[in-house]
Amino acid sequence: MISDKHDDFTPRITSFLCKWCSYTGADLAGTNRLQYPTSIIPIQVMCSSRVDPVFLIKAFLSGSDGVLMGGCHPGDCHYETGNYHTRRRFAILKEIFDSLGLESDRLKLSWISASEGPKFAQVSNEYTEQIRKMGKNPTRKSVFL
Amino acid sequence: MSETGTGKTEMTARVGVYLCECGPNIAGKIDLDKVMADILSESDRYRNVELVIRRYGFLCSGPGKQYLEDEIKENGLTHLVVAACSPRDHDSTFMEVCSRTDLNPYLYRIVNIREQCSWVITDPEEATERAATYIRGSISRVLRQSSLFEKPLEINPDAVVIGGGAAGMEAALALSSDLRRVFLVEKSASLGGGCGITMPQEKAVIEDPNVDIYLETQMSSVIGFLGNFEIGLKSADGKDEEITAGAIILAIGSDYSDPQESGRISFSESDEVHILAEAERTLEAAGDLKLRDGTMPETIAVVHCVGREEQGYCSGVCCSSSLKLAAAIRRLSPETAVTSVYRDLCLPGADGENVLRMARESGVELIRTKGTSLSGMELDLEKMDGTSEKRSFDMIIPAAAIVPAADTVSLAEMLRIPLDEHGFFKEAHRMTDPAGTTTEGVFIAGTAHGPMSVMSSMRFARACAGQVLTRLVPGERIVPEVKVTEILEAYCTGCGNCLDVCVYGAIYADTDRGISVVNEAVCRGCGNCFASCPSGALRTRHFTNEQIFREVDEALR
Amino acid sequence: MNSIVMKQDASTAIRELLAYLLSSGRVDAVLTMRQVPETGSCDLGLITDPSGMVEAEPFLPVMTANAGQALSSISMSGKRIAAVLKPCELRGFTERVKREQGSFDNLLTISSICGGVFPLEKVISGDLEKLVPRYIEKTARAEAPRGLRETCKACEEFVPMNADISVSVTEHGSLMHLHSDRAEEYTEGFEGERIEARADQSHIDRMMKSRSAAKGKLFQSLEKSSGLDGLVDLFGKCVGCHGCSRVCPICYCQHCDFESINFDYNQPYFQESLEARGALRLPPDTILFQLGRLTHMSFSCVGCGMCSDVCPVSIPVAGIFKKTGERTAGLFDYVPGRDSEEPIPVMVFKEEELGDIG
Amino acid sequence: MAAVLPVGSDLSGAMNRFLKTILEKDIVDAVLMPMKVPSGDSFAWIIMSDSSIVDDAEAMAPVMPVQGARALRSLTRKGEGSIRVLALMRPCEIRAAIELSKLGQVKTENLILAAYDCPGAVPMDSFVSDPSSGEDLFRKMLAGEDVSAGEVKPSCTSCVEFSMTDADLHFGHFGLGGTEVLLIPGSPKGMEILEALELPADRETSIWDEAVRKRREKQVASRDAAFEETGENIRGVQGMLNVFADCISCRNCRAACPICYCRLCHFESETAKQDPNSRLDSAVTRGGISLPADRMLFHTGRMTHMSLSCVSCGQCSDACPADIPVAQVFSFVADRTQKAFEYSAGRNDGDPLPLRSFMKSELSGIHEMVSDAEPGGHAHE
Repeated sequence: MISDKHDDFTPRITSFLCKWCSYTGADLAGTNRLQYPTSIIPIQVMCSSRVDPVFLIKAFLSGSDGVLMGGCHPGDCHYETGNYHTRRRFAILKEIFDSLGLESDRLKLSWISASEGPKFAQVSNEYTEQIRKMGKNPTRKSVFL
Repeated sequence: MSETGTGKTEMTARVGVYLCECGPNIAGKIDLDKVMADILSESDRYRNVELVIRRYGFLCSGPGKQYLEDEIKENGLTHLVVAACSPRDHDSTFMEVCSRTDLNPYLYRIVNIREQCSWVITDPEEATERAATYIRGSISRVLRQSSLFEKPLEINPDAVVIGGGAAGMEAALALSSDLRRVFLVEKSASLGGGCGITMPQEKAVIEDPNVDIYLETQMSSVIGFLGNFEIGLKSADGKDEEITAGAIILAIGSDYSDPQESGRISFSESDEVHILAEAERTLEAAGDLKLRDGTMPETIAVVHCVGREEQGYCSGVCCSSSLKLAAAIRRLSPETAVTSVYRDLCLPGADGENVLRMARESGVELIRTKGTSLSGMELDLEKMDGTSEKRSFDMIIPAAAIVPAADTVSLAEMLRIPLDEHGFFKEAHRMTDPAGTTTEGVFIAGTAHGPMSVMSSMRFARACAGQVLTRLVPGERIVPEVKVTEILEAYCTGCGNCLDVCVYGAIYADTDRGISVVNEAVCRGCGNCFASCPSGALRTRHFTNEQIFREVDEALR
Repeated sequence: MNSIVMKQDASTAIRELLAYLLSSGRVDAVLTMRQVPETGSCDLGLITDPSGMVEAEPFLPVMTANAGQALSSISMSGKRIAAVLKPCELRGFTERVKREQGSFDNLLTISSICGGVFPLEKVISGDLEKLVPRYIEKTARAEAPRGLRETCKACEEFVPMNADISVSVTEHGSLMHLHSDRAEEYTEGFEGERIEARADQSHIDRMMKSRSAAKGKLFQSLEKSSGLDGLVDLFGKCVGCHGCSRVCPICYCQHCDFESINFDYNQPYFQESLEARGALRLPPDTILFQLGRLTHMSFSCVGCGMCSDVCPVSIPVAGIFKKTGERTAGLFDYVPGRDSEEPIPVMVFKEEELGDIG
Repeated sequence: MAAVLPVGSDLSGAMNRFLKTILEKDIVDAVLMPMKVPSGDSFAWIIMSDSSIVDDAEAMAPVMPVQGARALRSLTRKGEGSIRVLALMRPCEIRAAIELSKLGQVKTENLILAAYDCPGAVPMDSFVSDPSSGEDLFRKMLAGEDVSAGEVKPSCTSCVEFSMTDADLHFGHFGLGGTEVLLIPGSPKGMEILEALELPADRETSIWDEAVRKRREKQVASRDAAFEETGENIRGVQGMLNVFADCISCRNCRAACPICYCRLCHFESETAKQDPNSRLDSAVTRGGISLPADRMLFHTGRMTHMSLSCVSCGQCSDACPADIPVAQVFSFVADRTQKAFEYSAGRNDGDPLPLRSFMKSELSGIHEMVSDAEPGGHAHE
């Protein structure tokens, strides 16, 4: 298991999860008792398209080591096309981060359906590991933000 | 209410936090007492808030619900947080409990400390810590929730069926009852639609006292939503009429592609070229196929797959009907030689092979070609062996492709529903809601949905009817979503972002006031519009920025 | 394309055209830069009386406000207006039209190959007298005048994209190019030889060369502002006046979400954040505002440079937004203000795109 | 009477040490003071609970990039936390904070407002363009040396509220030759601080009083001169138009103003926007109008909204990209409107905001005041 309590750094990954897919997928991971780290902090939203990129920025600047956004696979949005908009907004945000030299890897968009409990656990584990490698988000300590 | 130094009165909240042990499922992993202690120890972080925090065995059990109900009443709780399982399991259960008290169900939150905590986090200490964080998040979020009130709407159980073909009539019959009128609206002068044969339903529909048939009539306007549509009808003689209904079923059927569309087929008015559907109808009516001069044709060619390449799809049903027709002609006038010219035979289903056998047995000549072209009455057949042969026939019957009916586009715009890549009505979700559309209360039956057999058309018709029967029960009322979006007019610039991203057409532009307006009865509360508004002029109830920000703040303490 | 040869200098010619449009009743009002002879102060004038044309300075290299923004609401009056706009103003306006904040219906747009404008402080300090004459001769030679706005030096969109009438001034004379039926119709009967001609491409190429070079330099210079520290360095002195968004032609909100209650400090989170960091800046969310604004409008940024001009602490806002904007718009091959029919990238989507995301 | 804070080499440093001490001794939980920004060409308000950070801060900053009251507002608008914060600011910032507290924007219960003898501030634009000489200039100003008026924020050269305000604690240094600072308690809160530090307030303050009085005389004179000049300049509509001729309606003045606390300025809201057609009609009647329109409406309207609370801090001028003397005009008008109600913005004397109260007996001569008024003239004299 990845999350090791002796490791002094457990990342904090704010995770905006679509009620219809990723959140349910997370539940399924639970029902199957698939273990994943405490780093994942789920916040349920009705649709990934509800997540204003500013949410991600706010989480990032408030010291979230990673920000995960979980939505339905393209084409399967419970609200028809919401996640296509999500995808564009996210692409733009990443581009902004890159062009400003900010760590855009601290932002992650993942398509996890309601049936993909294992995928949710896997994404959580891998992303946590990736973030742990990146270290703490410097915004945690930054004063002049 | 409490007096403050300033002499102003401030709200005081009494937040109840109840932790469910769920047997060993939660209590076995999470140290609930520690969680309670942790949270109580910081109760001063909330201004003017009193916390009541308890644990209980199974809150979802009968006694558990009773306990919760009593607690809410006795402690005069203004907000409730239940830390238990996934909202998918028992959110509604505890909302139900709230509604038995004075506490508005939307001033309650469930925290998922089972599926997404005790079950997935191995280390008890971490799980305990995490549970506390989740609960804190929900406390600060619930404090920013506001009462929402469901407004049940009277519904109109009647249904409008657009299109009097096989699907339309089937749907009408399935729906009509003494408690529900059905308005069957047919554009042409007669029922029956495009399926070459007379349907047994036709008589039944005409005789059904609960079905009002409008011939030579079209839908000219529609406003409203599931349970309450106002539909404008326009008849051929220009008469306008308005009817009201709770649901709309689109069974407008389809058209056939023009055989000459493909360059490979050309003929003139005078030539004896009749598309499959016509031929079927004539045969059905007259019992035989005569030439225009009244004589019987000696040779007939049925040409399959006409227009398939242009349309980019196989209509799936024409091979079978072509062969059936060919066989029928042979049966009715054995002296006529019938040739079926095909490229690939598409005969799906258990019955497919029988159709082919019948055709063979009835002496239909089957010719497979790589391609066929027609000029006048002469077919140019590219044989499989590469050779080609020109043959003339007395009558040619091209099986044209099934294409969307002419009205499809205008109706789609009127009802704000999308079309698929081929121009047929698009279903709401190909898996979960194949008969519904993005506009609640509007359903699609038959070939309006895409090429399909008469049998499938009727199955879809019944599927639609089923939807209506379950959604619009006479005498019952429907509760529209209350977690919908509202617009803060003072901030709205009417830029139209929200209109563009809303697939439900729930937002309208009030050009007069230069702002956008939400039709709450249609809004599903996805919040996409919200994220599209840079002015913060929209607010999705129960998922406001403030609520979400507070939850994030707590998570990141 | 059909063009009108301008005998006198471009300003005079356009002044006459505008006067003609007014007196012939083809338009009800004219929007153009003005300069008050006495005080020398400049502003955007909405002129309805032909005699008012004497003060008009259609091509004054000054931008007191992005005219696209100023034109926004009056363009929806239903009255016919002729507007002289710099290319970035026209693009800004076009972006606003996409957001229902303006309309081309009753508008005749006149623009020109733009040599750039001088920063506001140069205008205020009254240096224009000396600057403008040199500006005119240099731009006629496709050379870059000194002292322009940083974003103007680096602007590669100096050729109007969707104007009804565009003006080109080169060594080979000055031309009025008529791009639309409306242009033909409105200029009908206006004095001047009609010829078949396009703007001198070599002139444009030479301009483009220096612009591209300057842009490279500008973006290079912004590299040091990269990363969190770089960003803090850049925006650290931001005073949070949000002037940049108020003068931005794209920021059309009457209420900026970043000034809403959602972004106020909340107890006790502020205290915890303070404990975590040992110190905190007040007012908060300086960087959040800048990043947030980028997500809202960068892909529509027309690089007009107003934001830098009004920044009380001289932060090169415009450069950063232009640099980032080119990338966010580039994701969707979107060119802000190119065409009012081109949908805003965040309002539409393609099912087959961005496969690598998520 | 006051307590004494010995000064070693530099004044500002001594005050830093003082603030560090009260943090270390947990007399307050946090202090709010200016700190140089990483780029080194400006200062920002930093609230600090970690005393080690105080060393990097600057008790008295040469510039005023953000009006301190705005910082306090952002901190306490939604109610203050449980921690006690000492804010060290310029007198005009303290006064603005007191105005905002009357408007419910700043909660002062857990705040200790500290001020110091303010020698004025360096204009933002000149400091940003050359920080080091800006700092030299400010050092001179602190030392009481003469600096040319042009180098200082105009509003500071005519500021008469540069010293003792209604702060809880005041750092007096004028006239003391930079050898010591007087800690003058202005309220029980201030007193508590001194007691907690066991600093007896036993020093009498006549030398300092005298120095302040002298400086005030000088300032009053230059203020009257400034008012005279401004009064002339803005005479009549044409006067206003001339003064604001270069206004580009960026509204930076409103945004920088500590008193303008609205989220959505009325003059930027839909309600204030003129219908496009009537806008064109007015253009037709005038032969032409200037865009963006309604500049006069905005400036005069803003006066009606905030001049009664204007503290003449000069932030508006500093933020103006067109170098319009907004501050001079506004403090000229504010002086008049406040006098009309015998109100002095930023005083903690329990006076209610004039527009939230009235006296039956007041303003009897109001009709004459209006009818006698000549454009920009001195109506009530």
